[in-house]
Amino acid sequence: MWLSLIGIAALLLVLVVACGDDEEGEETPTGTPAAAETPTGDKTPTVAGPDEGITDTEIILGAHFALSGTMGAAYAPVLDGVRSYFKYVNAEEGGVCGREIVYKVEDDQYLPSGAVEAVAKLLERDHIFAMIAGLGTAAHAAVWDDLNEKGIPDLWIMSGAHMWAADPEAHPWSVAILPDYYVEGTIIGKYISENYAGKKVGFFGQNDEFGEDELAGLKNGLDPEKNEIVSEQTYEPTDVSVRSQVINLKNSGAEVVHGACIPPGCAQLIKESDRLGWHPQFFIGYVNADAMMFDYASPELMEGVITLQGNKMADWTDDPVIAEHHRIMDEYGNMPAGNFTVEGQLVGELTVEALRATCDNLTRQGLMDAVHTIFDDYQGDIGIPGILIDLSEDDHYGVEQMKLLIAGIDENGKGTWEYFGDIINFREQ
Amino acid sequence: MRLSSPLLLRILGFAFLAFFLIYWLPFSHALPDGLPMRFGTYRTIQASIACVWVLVALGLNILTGYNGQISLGHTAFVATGGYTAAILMADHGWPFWAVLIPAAVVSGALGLAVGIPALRLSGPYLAMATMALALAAPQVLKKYDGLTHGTQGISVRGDWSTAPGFIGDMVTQDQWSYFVALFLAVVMTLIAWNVIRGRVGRAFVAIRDSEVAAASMGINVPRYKTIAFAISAIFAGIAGAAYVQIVGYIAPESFNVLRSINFLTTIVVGGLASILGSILGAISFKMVDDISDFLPLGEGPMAEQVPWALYGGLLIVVVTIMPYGMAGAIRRFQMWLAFRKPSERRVALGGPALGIVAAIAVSELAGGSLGIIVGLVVALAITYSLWLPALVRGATRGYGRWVGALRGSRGPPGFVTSEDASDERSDAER
Amino acid sequence: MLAVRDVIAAYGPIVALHGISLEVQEGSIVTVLGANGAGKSSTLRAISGLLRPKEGAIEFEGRRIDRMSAEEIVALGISHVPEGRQLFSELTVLENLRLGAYSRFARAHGDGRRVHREDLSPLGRLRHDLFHAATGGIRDAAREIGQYRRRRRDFEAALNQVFEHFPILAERRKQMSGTLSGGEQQMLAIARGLMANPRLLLLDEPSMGLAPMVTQEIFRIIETINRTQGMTILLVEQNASLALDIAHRGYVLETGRIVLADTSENLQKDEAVRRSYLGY
Amino acid sequence: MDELLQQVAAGLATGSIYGLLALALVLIYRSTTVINFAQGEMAMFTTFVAWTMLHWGTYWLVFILILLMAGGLGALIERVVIRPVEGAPTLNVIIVTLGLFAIFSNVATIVWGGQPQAFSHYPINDETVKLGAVVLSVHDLAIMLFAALIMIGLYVFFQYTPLGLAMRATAQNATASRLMGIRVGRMLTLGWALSASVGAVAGMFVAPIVLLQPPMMLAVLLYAFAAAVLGGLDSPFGAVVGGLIIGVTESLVGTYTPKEWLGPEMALTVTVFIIILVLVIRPTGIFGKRVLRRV
Repeated sequence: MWLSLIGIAALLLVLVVACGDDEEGEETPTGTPAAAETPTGDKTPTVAGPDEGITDTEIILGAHFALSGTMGAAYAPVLDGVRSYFKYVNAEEGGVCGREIVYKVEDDQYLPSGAVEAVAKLLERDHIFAMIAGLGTAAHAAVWDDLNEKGIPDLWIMSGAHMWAADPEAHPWSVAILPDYYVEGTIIGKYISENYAGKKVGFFGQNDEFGEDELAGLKNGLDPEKNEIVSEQTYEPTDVSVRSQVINLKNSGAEVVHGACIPPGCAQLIKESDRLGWHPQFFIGYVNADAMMFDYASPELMEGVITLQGNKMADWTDDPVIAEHHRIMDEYGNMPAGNFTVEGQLVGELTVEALRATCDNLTRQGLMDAVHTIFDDYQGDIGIPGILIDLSEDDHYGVEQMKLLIAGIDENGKGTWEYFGDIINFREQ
Repeated sequence: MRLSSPLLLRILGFAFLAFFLIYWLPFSHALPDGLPMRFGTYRTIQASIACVWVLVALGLNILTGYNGQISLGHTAFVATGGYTAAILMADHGWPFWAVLIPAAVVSGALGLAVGIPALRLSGPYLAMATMALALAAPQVLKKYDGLTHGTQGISVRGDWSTAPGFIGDMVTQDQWSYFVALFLAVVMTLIAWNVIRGRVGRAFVAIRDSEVAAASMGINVPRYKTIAFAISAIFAGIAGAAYVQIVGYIAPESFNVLRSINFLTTIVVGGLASILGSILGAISFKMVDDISDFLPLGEGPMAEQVPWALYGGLLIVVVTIMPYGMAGAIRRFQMWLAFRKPSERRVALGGPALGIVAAIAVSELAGGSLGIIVGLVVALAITYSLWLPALVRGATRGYGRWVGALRGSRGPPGFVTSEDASDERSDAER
Repeated sequence: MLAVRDVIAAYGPIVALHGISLEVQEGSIVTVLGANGAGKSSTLRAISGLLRPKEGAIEFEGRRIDRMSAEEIVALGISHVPEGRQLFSELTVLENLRLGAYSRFARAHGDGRRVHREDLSPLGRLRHDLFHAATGGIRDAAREIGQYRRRRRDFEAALNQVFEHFPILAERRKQMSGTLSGGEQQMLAIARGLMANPRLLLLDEPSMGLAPMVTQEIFRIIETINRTQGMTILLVEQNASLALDIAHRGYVLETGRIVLADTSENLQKDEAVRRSYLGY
Repeated sequence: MDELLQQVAAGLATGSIYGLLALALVLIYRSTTVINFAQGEMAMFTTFVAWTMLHWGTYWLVFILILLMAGGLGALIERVVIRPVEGAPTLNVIIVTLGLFAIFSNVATIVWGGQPQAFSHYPINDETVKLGAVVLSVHDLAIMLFAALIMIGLYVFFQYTPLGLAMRATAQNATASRLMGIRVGRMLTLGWALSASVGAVAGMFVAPIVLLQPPMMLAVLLYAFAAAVLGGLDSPFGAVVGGLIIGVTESLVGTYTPKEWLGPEMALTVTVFIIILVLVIRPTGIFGKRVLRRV
């Protein structure tokens, strides 16, 4: 028995060694103790010390991200886009405010508990200044209260759930970047009622908050006089086949279908309906606005499918910004350029812009103030002209404007996404 | 009373453990500057979650290790306990201490309900049936969202979960959660101990070894098998409540089937039918997260995959060279020790104990991680000089098995088993 | 034909055989007598390769077999009918018999071409191991297919011969072997052993758990097989009087050692044997 | 009626995928009584290799090469990592397969990245066949054909060939098998090799449907496990039938149960509970052998 105890003790000692870098952190002069190190940090939400995460040479930023686990690796390109852009800024623009950007990313395996651990590690060990692009709805939901209580800027949340920016007063430190799924559903609903009045609508959605928000939005956007939802089908992201759902959609007589699905699911939706010889008008969520879709389902099948996006497409290599993005990814990145890496660069650019505006007052509050002030109808390089980002104290939605995209085929038989119609403002929905 | 050296060591061990768990681990920031404290919030949270896994592993080990019933559905029980706790706390304003009993009861009731059909199943059939629970749990939680808040999840923050009164002024929320989890882990370990040592535990083991023989001894086999499920689920339910207290949020995605399967890995690696094994398995499983800290992997997008690939390899090696888990390896070492001369034994045990004390002392005096490393090196040097022959023998033995297996059909499976088993048994008899 | 010399064998730390020596002449029935746990079964296991001797030598027709695997030994012509019969209870009688004949065909491709791993250089061994790992199953399969026709003919012949000895098995050929009576199971076990067309048959307690009438029937058949086919038989038995009746020679084992060795007539007359094993 | 037929056909098409991988699981279970949790990941891995090879080879050539390579991989795995734990408790072997799971899924992500890939160059995909109201693609028919062929092939192999008989014998009684001259180790290796090959077929057919990505076989594996258990773990026939039952059940539950409290969201849940119900009535699956218990 006592031997067992010593065994446990020895094991725990390994833990001691495992956190060797804690001391390194403590040895680095970090100025005044920060909120994370205040004993009663939970009782009174103290504003962070000005220097936490900022040294003479570095600005330390962090993120929790699903890097391993079953679903994780699919989103890695976003992260690689952010990271490559920061590397590029450090190497070619001399960093920000005379400091290098250090971007620390901790794996959360897409789990809430993993995110809690990851954030604790980032705050305490890496002494991050701000959270940039934390990924995943459930994972981020477990940590954002904590970040807000501690006063850590929680910028560009990588999830389109409705809640992030719904109440900026309750969560003043959290800023969303991805368009709201609910709003997306609304926009598509309105578009359907305007252009496909009288047609029956089918809904195909992932069985989680993504599908749920989109469906609620769709119902909100559809004009009940003009269109009726005849079938609501859900699928699990892990489903092997969605044919059963597609048959039900077809049999319901739907003529227009909105798919709240991620690329593999959407590709199946489109392929299966083709097999059934059924070709309704498809709308799919903006996560699918990527050239990869033409690989997943052929350009011929994709033709006419409508989605939304606000960024320049990764295959517009004639555009100087995208050409530059390809160069950045080639030189600093580990992954090929795609729309996910473009999104990553957008996040990187916004971060750098905000930090530049904060140089005189490099504090967390200062960063938030900058975020609230400089992004006033801001036109970024990445967004297509007219797509403006607007943030303020009481508006924490990042990208709120998008344009419709329709899939077409170019003269080489390759699939392309073409923007059409007016810019749609999410805020007005 | 004369203090014999093993007793002294035992007291020292307990004292160290208590010091480590109660003072060293959580209180890094609550104390004045200058004291060399090693741990902070991150380790505290990690340790808290390790406590939760310890709770689950204890329960699963009672079911699988002691009663021989396999379960791949324990996340369903954890989720049941967690959701019961979260709903009562967030929607009905119950304090944490009050939700423990309902969490245990609801989860235990589900365990009972599962235990009855499980009576007819065994082996992979039972594994499948229980896995079905883990598969179904997220769907059920999402579908009936009136109670469970559906895909939104439940956020549990506020007065229900914070420390009462004056304690709240002394510790942070994370530390408080840790003490709660630690307390639960300790209490439930003692309860598990009692269950196993008692009449019920003996019945479990008898049923595992032979249902027919157990029945002929007058043991009500169906009753005890169902009880095992219920007890196991109670442990998982309490773990779920502790999880909610620590993470402050629960959602259908909080647990998945893979996590369920990992629980099984935990207890096999730790040691089946061993309380110590459950604890070791859960802690070491938590430590896998730290593999990446030790490896110079850089920042490549795939850097995170390397540790998990290594983890897979490690799993294979550990299970191969330690067929009875970490607890079994320790037992083996104890056997080995029993045949040493007393002087050697003292060094072999005193070495690590001394090293640990030295490590604490040096680090307190000198500060920094240097002290701990020096202390550990001393301890390891003294100890390994004695363990070395045994280690080498163990390692080559493992290698021999590998070579023998590679060679082809020389090592007949049936026979290697019985030979090895008898080897193992005779070790135990000594 | 078979010579066992000073064999020491152990299960882990428990030594079962403390230096056994015995000989079996071609065409004879030799019996090994002894109480439970004397090491009778272990002796047979050592011969058939299931228990590897720690020391000593076992020779079969002048060739060392104590380092060979069980599969190689059965291919040489030693068939072991194990204690407790060890039938494939969920297979039919016929399938059990087919399995009994399995080794005949393993033998066909002979030892001549087989490379002995131990003879190779370390590098050669590694290559050999890897090659086996990669191709073993495929080669076996190819061989099976190649020799199908001849196998079939040989098998039919062996089957007819076995059914002559055990006509009841012919009736029950489609039945699951687990559903046979104890005596029939024992017959099947022996028949399965015979299907390998062995030169030496090792029988481990054929009388175990059987009614006296059945036992006598089985012993009668054993004797017939020996007489008509000239089959060499090494018989381990607790029922000493029956065994000595049919055997030419006998050994008496006690706690892993041979304490007596003589012809069966002499053993039947021996005072100690009569007292301990024959009961009169 | 048409709707019912369509749903049943959809369920059969999906179910035969489960059945295919379930066949692979059954092959290993029969010889070692172990559920190989790495089965799906091995299939995923070989499919990625096939995808790489497709850049320079024709589909059917690659298909055959991959079957052979998968067989080699299975044999190698059995020899190198499974054999050393041969005599250990079953749970240990299962943990080893979980270790393999982690290795394959993470190595595949490292080598090929986590992004889904289109499994193109695929010759039997787009055509459809109409049977009344039911539409099936050539791909579906190919899966069903392969599932049936492999099932029948395995049945013939186990029932009528000496090697198959030897494998069955090995699974029942290893010691007695050695006494028959069967190289037990080789039978186990062969079992793993066959199983990996069958798994590879499943992988090749799943990839065009769900896109080629490291987690693609995870759900298939769980369904296949359920299918194998439902059919009875030692029966190849049961594996395929189990897969079909699960596929059809899921389709029908998603379509015909009341949307308010069940519906497609609960299809998986209802299906697994039906499986549990079947198991409670027949504890070793529909076609599984009753275990004879001796004291």
